Amino acid sequence: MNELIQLIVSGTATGAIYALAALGFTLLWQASGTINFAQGDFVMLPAFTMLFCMIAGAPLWLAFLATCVAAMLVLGVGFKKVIVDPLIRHGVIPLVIATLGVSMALKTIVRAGYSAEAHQFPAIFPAGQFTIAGVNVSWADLGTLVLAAVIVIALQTFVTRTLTGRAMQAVAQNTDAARVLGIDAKRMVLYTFLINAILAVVTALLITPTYLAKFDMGDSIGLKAFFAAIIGGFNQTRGALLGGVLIGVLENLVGFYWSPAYKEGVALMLFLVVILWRPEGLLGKVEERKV
Amino acid sequence: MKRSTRLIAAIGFALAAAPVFAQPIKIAGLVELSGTGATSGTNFDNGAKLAAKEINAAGGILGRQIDYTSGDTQSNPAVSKALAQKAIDDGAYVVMGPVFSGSILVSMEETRRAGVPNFTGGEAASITQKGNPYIFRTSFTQAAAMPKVARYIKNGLKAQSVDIMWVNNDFGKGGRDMIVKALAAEGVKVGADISTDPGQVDFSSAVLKAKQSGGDALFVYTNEEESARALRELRKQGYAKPIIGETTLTGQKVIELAGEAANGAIAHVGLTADAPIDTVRKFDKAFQQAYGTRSDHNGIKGYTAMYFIKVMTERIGKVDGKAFAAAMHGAKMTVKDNPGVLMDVTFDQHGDLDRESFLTKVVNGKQVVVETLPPLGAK
Amino acid sequence: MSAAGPSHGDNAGKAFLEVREVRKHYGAIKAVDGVSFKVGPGEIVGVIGPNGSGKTTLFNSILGQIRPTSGSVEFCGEDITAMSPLELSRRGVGRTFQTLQVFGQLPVRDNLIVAAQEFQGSLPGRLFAAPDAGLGERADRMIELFRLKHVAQLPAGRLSYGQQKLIDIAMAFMPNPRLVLLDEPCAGVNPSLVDQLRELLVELNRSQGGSFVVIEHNMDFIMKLCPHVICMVEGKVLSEGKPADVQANPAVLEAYLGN
Amino acid sequence: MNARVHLLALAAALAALAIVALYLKRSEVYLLTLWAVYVMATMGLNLTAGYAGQMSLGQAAFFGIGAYLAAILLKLGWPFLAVLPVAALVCFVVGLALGFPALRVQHHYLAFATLGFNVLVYLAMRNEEQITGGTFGISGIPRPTFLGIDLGGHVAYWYWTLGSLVVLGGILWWLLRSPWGRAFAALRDNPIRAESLGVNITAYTLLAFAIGAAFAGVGGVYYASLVEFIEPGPFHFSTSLMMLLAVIVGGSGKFYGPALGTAIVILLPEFLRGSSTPWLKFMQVWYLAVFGIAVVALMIWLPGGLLSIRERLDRKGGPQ
Repeated sequence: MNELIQLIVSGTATGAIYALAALGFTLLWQASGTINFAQGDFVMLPAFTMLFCMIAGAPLWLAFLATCVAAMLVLGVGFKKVIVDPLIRHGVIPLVIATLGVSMALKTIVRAGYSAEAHQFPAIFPAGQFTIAGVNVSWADLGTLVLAAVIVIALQTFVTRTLTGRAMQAVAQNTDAARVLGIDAKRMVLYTFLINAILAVVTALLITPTYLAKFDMGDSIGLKAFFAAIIGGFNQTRGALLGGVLIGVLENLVGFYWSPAYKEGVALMLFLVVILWRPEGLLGKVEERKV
Repeated sequence: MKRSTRLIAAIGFALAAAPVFAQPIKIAGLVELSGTGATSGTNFDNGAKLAAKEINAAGGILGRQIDYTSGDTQSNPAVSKALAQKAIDDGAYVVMGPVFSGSILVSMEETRRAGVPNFTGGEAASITQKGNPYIFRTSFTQAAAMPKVARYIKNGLKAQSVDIMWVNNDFGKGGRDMIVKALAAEGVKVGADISTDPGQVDFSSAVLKAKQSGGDALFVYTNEEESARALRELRKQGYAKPIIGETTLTGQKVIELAGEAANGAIAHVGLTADAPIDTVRKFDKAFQQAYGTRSDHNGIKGYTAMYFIKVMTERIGKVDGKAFAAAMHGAKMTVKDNPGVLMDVTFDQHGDLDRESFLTKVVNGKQVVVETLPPLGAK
Repeated sequence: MSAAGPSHGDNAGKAFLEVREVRKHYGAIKAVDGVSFKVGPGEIVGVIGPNGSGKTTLFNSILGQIRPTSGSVEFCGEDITAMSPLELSRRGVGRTFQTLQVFGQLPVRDNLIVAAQEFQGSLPGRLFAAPDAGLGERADRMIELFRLKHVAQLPAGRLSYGQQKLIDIAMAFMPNPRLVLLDEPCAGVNPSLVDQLRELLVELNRSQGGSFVVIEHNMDFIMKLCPHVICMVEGKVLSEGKPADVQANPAVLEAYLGN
Repeated sequence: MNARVHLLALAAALAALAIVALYLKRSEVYLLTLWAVYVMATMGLNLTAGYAGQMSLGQAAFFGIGAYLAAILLKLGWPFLAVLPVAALVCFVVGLALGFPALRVQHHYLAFATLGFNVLVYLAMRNEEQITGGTFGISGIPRPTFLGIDLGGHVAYWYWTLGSLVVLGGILWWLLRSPWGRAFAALRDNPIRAESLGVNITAYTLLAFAIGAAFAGVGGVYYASLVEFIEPGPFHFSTSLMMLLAVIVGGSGKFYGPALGTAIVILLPEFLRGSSTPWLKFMQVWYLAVFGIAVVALMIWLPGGLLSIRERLDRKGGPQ
């Protein structure tokens, strides 16, 4: 029984990281119809940026802040202006293909320009664990959970309580109507890209200590983010959270009780079950067919 | 002999040799510069390059320079095969690599067909069991290494049962099969048998499984990055029993990636830059100077293989692949005569090699050799 | 099923559409709120009404594009409510869309052929059929009728808006439908071509014998084309009858002006 | 281009490909054959994605299924020509089966479903050791004989593959000219309109998907016999991505698009590898970065792929 709880706790922590990446994913989709195949590489790039800052002598917190700024410029504004804006009018597919290209380019740039090897990344939480009611919980898992929760709550507060946040929501739900109401839709979409960039940096901060900084570290996280988003419901922010945590926990359970060999397939199997049973995702809303 | 005749002979020799001087010896590297084998391949390649540079600086082989070119197999067997064909088309004298067993198993068919000697970094037992007369190892096979590990687990650690965590690729699966056999021979029980994925990042359930199983020790047999991640997770979950590995576990890259968590890990290694041997120390220094990092065992494989080529070619006195391969079987090379081979080594009829090996332990973020084990054939 | 296909004129006499109390509500918004009307065989019915009065939503509800909240639609004595567009097409119900809907990368002639080929033979049979599925002549006649001959081999997406609109309409008539619902056929068409388009529709009505329901804002067009007109306002039928009568109805006038 | 010029050009190109093999080195012929084998798979993907507009990210899985079937059956002594229809049929049926759940969701989810399918197939190849040989793969796959001619030699196998590619191309050409081809295009250009005109979009989506899969399965058979060894690596989903990019870069929905795109993806990097010119050497390392950026640029300026450049120029100068 204790091991079950332990698996669920550590699975939730891993899932929370998936959820953060998936969250950015759904935000982009809602606001601009962008499916970003480079989402995983958007986590990899900040990991290396932080690494460079630290090699240059900056402490982790400074490296993190500097990377946030850089990410907002490159992965937020740059990505939107250079790739999304010119392509979005062609429809979803060309943009998906372009992000595939971006993913390939980013990986190669890091690999050829810096290193093909994995690099160590400092952990932000102490090693070791504590025991509570017979269940061992590691400090890292607890820290990850708390930090992810703080980010999600902060984001939720921003979206529901502030004027800008509500305007962003309005744009996500109905761009035309929002425009009629005098909301600067373009600016709101840009904000979404900025938030996605910051989420990517936070994900990198949490995940790189275990994944290690490597040019292809984004492949796995990107894929999980996809499936988390779809499982939860592409058009629902809460869906991404649920999807991420579900995948994290189930992966752990499958890895332990069945076979670690099929652990990587968990997200997919969950996805297949969900789309057969509820094509709109667990928390998703049915979208009317548009003519 | 009169002075004049000697002079004429010398000039004559020089003239005759001149075109040969101009013709470098082509040696082709098929190495994993990208993909899952990037760390191994890059090290192997760097080792080979370093040796080629040294040999060339010292006058080359039989007076001819080495022209070493390496191609990236992308850790992909089909590409390895293509590169092997290309190397043969380009007239390579010897082919080096690939390191990954899955790749070498494909590409060695090409070198065999063409009769080109092929050194590999692969450790899977099956490589030399196919009766290929052109394939030679640069390190121990798993079949040779695992019994040493099993013996240590039984006698050194006094463990009754051991859990096994291995990576599910040709390397890990091969090693797992060998250690299970070797442990059975020693009468040690195998507890949890935990397979993990190449490139796996999350080891929490794997480690928990090992913890629950309650074996006296854990044998970890995965590639470098995965070893580091496993060690980190073991530390995170507070695993307190001995952790043993073979070759990779206490490697330079693993220590660098795992940091603190690597402390205390024990491994049997066939080759290590930390070996308490003068030639190895010299190599270690030269490698660091050239590349800024320390070499792992794959770097030593590439380095020594290049010297094997030099030694054997000079021994047969000509650049002839078939004669080279024939002479390699049963060959013995000593450090005394050829410091470049780093350690005394003998090759058997299958192309497997034998030499001393080491028991190492990570202490304060450094690999320390705690014991030198004699060659298997020297018992 | 495919052998039945749409009618080919012979059973046109039975074509009959009855819409009963159709409603489509989006939460509190009542886009269509209890609309009923009938279309007789060979009849042309016009639907007018200010923007947002629910005309297109009504069309989509009849045509299975969206599921009506309540009400029923009957065609030739069969209940076709919420039937998929595919099933409807097989019963001889065709349509055009308010926005342009052609197959942009296909040549014009192929646009027309594809519009009717699925009613020829079976699905596997079509793999082995002649490339034009035996519809080449028919397509050429339609191209002739719509005066598209000079562009017949060009990809439809590269033509002008008006030309694409004509292709769109021609496609709807390719399979000889028993009933066609046209959503704003004149929108975006050069005013000089409007009369020509009307004549075309009259000609098609005469030669094919199908019934039409036409949504249109161009009053002149609808008054001349349709013997029977329905005026919708705020999801309800406000007035119905001969064009002149509907036009003269003060409530209709008010609805338009008040908007 | 009228039909006769087209046929002549095609014949000339094929003749050139056939003759050049006599003068090329062994490794170069191997690469050419590898190219032809991949073209078989990308040709099928072009039907699915280019002609019918259904984005599939699982082509490598079908390629792999074909290859593993071939490896197992050929080693059992089946004749090559008997393996081909089996591989095609199995992939066709699996394609249909996978299409059903994917169709329940909105169009672009098909991409994710196929991607996930690829991950699962890859895991199965690696873990179901009794059948697939696990990570050790299957070696010693024989090459076929045809009418008593041994096709084991590299040039003979190249002719065999090239000939088969031409036959497959012919089948695809005929398929595209049939009413099915037109229905696929209608499905791609405007599924809603197509449905209202009686086009059974469910059936055609599944068909486009399954036929594309069958082509990949056939390609896989040739692959297994070419490399004579298979293991799961080449059937990873990253291969699917490369295949899709090859189709799109070459020109999706263009008959020769996959041939060109696959050449860029498979042959060009090898050409660079062999070069010693400094800037080309630079490209060896940075190839995928340049390729990735080129894909983005292509999507922005030439979304129809390289082979659409003529149309694009026409349009700029044309009436519209």
